[in-house]
Amino acid sequence: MVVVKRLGSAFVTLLAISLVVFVLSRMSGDPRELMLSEYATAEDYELLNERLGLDKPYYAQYGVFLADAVRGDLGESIQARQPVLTLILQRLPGTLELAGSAFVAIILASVLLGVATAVWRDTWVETAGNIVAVVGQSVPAFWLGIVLVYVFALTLGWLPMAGRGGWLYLVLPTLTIAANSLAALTRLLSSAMTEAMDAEYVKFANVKSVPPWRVTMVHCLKNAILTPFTYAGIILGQLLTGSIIVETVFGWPGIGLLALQAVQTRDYPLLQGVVLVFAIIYVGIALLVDVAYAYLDPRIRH
Amino acid sequence: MQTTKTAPESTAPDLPAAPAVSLATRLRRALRGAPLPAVAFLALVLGVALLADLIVPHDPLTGDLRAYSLPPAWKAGGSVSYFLGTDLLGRDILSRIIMGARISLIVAAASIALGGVLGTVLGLLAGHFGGWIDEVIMRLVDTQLSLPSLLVALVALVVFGSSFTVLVILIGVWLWPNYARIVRGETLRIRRYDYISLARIAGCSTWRILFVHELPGIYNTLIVMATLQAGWVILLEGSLSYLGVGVPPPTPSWGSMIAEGRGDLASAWWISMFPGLAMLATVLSLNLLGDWLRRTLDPKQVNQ
Amino acid sequence: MNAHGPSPSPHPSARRSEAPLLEVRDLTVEFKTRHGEVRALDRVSFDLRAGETLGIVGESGSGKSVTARSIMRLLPRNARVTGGEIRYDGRDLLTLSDREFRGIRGKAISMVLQDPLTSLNPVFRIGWQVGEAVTIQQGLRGAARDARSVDLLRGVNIPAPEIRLHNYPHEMSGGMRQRVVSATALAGNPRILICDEPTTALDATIQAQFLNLLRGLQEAYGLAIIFITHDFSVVAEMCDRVAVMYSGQIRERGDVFEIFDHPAHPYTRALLASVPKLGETERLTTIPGQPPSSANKLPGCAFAPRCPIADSVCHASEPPDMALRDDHTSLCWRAQ
Amino acid sequence: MSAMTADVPVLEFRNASKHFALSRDRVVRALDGIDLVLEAGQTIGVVGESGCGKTTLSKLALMLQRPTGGEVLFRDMEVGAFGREDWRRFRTSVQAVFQDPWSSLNPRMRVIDIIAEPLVASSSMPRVEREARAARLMDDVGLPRAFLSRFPHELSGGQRQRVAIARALSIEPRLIVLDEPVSSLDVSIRSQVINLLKDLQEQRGYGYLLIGHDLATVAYISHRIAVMYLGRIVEINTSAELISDPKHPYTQGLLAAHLADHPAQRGRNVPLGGEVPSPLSPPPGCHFHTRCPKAMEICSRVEPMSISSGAGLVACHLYGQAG
Repeated sequence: MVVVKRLGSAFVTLLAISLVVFVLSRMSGDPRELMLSEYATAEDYELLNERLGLDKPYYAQYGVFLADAVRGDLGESIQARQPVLTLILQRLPGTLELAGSAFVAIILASVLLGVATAVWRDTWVETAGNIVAVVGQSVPAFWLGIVLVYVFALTLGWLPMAGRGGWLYLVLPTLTIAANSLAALTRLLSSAMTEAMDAEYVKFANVKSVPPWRVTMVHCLKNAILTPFTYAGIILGQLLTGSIIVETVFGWPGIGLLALQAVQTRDYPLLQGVVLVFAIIYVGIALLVDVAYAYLDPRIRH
Repeated sequence: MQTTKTAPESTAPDLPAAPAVSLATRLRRALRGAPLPAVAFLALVLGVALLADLIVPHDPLTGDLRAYSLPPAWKAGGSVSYFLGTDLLGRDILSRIIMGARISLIVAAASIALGGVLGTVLGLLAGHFGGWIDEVIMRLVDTQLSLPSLLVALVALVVFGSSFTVLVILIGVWLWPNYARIVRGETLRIRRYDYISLARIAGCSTWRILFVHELPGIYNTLIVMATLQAGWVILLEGSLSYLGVGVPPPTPSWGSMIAEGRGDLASAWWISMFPGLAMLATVLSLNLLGDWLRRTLDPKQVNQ
Repeated sequence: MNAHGPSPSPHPSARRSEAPLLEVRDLTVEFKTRHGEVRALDRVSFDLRAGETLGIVGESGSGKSVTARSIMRLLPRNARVTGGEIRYDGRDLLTLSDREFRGIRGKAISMVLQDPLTSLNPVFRIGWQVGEAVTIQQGLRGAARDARSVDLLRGVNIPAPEIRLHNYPHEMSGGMRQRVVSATALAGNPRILICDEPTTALDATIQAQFLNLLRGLQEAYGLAIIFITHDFSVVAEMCDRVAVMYSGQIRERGDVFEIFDHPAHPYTRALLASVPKLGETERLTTIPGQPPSSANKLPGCAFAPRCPIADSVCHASEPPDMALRDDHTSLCWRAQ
Repeated sequence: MSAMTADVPVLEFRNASKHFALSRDRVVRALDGIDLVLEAGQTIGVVGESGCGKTTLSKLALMLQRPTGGEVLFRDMEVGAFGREDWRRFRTSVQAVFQDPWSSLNPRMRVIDIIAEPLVASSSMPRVEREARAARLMDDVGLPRAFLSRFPHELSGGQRQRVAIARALSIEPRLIVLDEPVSSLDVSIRSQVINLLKDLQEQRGYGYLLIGHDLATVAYISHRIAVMYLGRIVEINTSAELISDPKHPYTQGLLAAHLADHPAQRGRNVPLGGEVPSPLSPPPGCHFHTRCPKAMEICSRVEPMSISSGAGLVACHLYGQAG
């Protein structure tokens, strides 16, 4: 029941996004200006008009746009003269690699930090964890990237400065993209853990003489993980959009960089495609998270 | 129970009014545990931003080409006149940071005012009336939250051209769903209190219930949110400016300053470094202040 | 309603002659608050004998729950035991390490908390939670553990226990949940069960059922029970002896009949007279004023500001514990 | 004050029902066919366990919710026919005091504004007069006038409940709905509030609709008691008769669940077995038959009618034949 309802709303969201994308692209002016050279004739314009379907009313154009998108035809890039989908698929692995490694890093580090700060409340561990979290939340990612490059690549020469390659290339971009979300998730988990550790069921677990590590890592963590879990979708989304900035800083060949190039060259079909692909990934993740949450929390399973 | 309430509940003795407390004591009590360095730094940033025109040592927009790429004063070759050095066009970095502070704060204040008012009103209505009004508003919120916002903003800024107004509207529209969601949740929480039912029983109008009983209950939440979001908006404006679609040049913005220095990191690290530090310190202070406000104004504590 | 507790450990009859099972002496607990150190328990002393039920009565803030929780080491982080002894089986429990204490908790002394909704973990099945106690307390695993869990649930009269094991707490009613909590608390065959207001969240008929069940369990397991409550009628129904608490101190202690028939402390007397009795219509006695705040302690007896018979001595200095008949003591200058 | 004819009840429930639809096929029957008359100057107590519908009953009495069946009448007038003036009259005739004094006072208002709010909302009394009235009300409920400028968090639970009572009195209502007014208070404070409520009624002739779960407290305050089970009134009678001679097996069960007042009485009663079934799927016939020790074959089929018994009414097949 929940799943069906969620699927429906995901579908509506995607429709809404496609509409936003379509409207924005039509508001951007006459796409023919960008596609044709200065020397094009009026006939060329007419021809293109027909080919792009611009002579039809807007709703029909939107219908065509949707139907094409469903078939995987996102149009052709103005700059590269290649199908948009091909360009995106080329760059997708790069972004997924980065987002994936960042996601793993975020989950591991935030669980570690969140649990540690809650367990060692009122000690230096909590203070240190809080400092890491609040600084991580406040640092501008693009600037952090630059500082990391300056320190670890330019000054110390330990890590490569830019580009994609082995795992060494991943370290700095991962750190950069993870910083903000890591901090946010740590804080959430820390307060959820703190709350769980003060709950009555923890006292009752103590009555049963459950060993302390088990109280923390089983009884509390399974409850505490539910709150931040709802944010996992948002964080994955942030990682995707964060990739635009981080890929720019590190010259990382992913969709983010592609998007920025499309912005700079005003390559609308490409931009449209990128936004749509991002949106699909976004909505898909949100859906997965919701379903998983419903599975994890017995109280909302019905 | 004693064990769940750490502080014993305030039991007023049957005495006339509480003893008079001096203003200084009240202030000291109110500020207990406040992050004073953060507050002081924010006051400094605010003062500098207000007086920017009067205190900049150099013209932030036009540079002295003879003095390009000067290192900060304490480095070899630095000049005391250009305390934090100059950029590639010979513009004084300190002066540009000062002007940038003004831009950051104005963008933050304006867009939060826009998004905050919009979100608060819609959230209040959704929470108070429920039903289809709630349904429609919350669908809008969900849809917008599942948009890849940064990308949409990029597209919109390209389409409409970047200007200060477009930037503020865009960020404001970006923010409202957060406010709407939280205000709705808070309104629903407050509506469960008996004093709302009792207000209806007393014959209060809907208007009075909304604005006398429900809205004041969420002021604290709004203050905390606005503080925390101010930091976030500054980061956001920085990102957009860094990507070249934020505040249009030549107006100095911290984000675009960082971007300008990116290519010359090896030779002139200070061009990117100092605006970034300014940004970090400002956002950090806002976050510390917001956390403290959250702890002291926590509505749960107000109500218990 | 009889409890079929599996393998009830037989405790010999002689209820009153034995040495006390649990001796609490001068237990003092302090809370660190924004207003400084607050004394939540002040030299609390009582005994618990095998097989008997001791009621600890008091209003919120009187320290009755703190007493229970300090015996079980469940005090909040800002609380500290600053003095006294808790002797069980000749050992002072306060000197045990946490690891040693885990050998006592659940096995020798167990507890049922106030709210059955929050004392069960919402994200684990009932079977998991009962089974965990069985594994820890008795080392059983697999099928043996499940069988024992079913026995325990059956022992608290839960219908169809095999099916109930697969439920989550939110799928059960409050009364059923409190039975699950009790079954879990009994997994280690404890000799002492502390009940911290276990029926406050329950409806009247469910409360009556639960108290009945508890009596059955007491017979079957030979339990000694400490019953924490604010309700004198629960005391009348359940307890052999009573301790009345007010602002962190035991004001009066004695046999339940003695307390109901000859209450010596003015607080006890007033409290008993202020509760409406079924079918009676005469005007209720009131206790003027408010329960005290432990933050600002005045000299003298803490009840003096509300006491109808307080005199200058009461306001000036703290009363001693006056021994009256037999077991009956009262912390009052003017106890009769 | 407008003159009110003594024989017209303030409020009357006529076969009133309240059903909540959770989804298409899941309906909670919170109230089912309630007949109840609330007279000015009288106290009716309503007892029952959680889920019996007593809170919904209070919401209907306060017109916070409308019945889905039957009618609720205010001085012989149906709510649907209310004009603006009728609403004003209703709001100045019926007030409420709720269980939780933390929740019933707006933490951001001072005591004086809390007490005077009903006057602000439904009368045009000048400010000075309002504040003088608030001060007099403080005397009436036994609070020092100095508390008028305080905020709720500066008061204890008992004091807050007195403020809530003063607020309810501010417009001199005819009927006050008391929804568990003492159950969240400390034991030593309860009797203060109970006595205050009784004194006020004696002096001013307020009518009370008292919702409660503790039979002894409800019986102590009320003239008549209605016993509810799963949305229906199963028995209604004068307090004295209901306590001394309960007719309905559920009333008998509730009395049996009442704990001893003295240790000599302990263990005298066999408690009722089972639990209240879900109001989503109440048992057919008499809702109580699943727990009733005296259930007969007819009970699971036919819903019993209310028939008079002594000074009251009882809905039970045991008394059907006797007529």
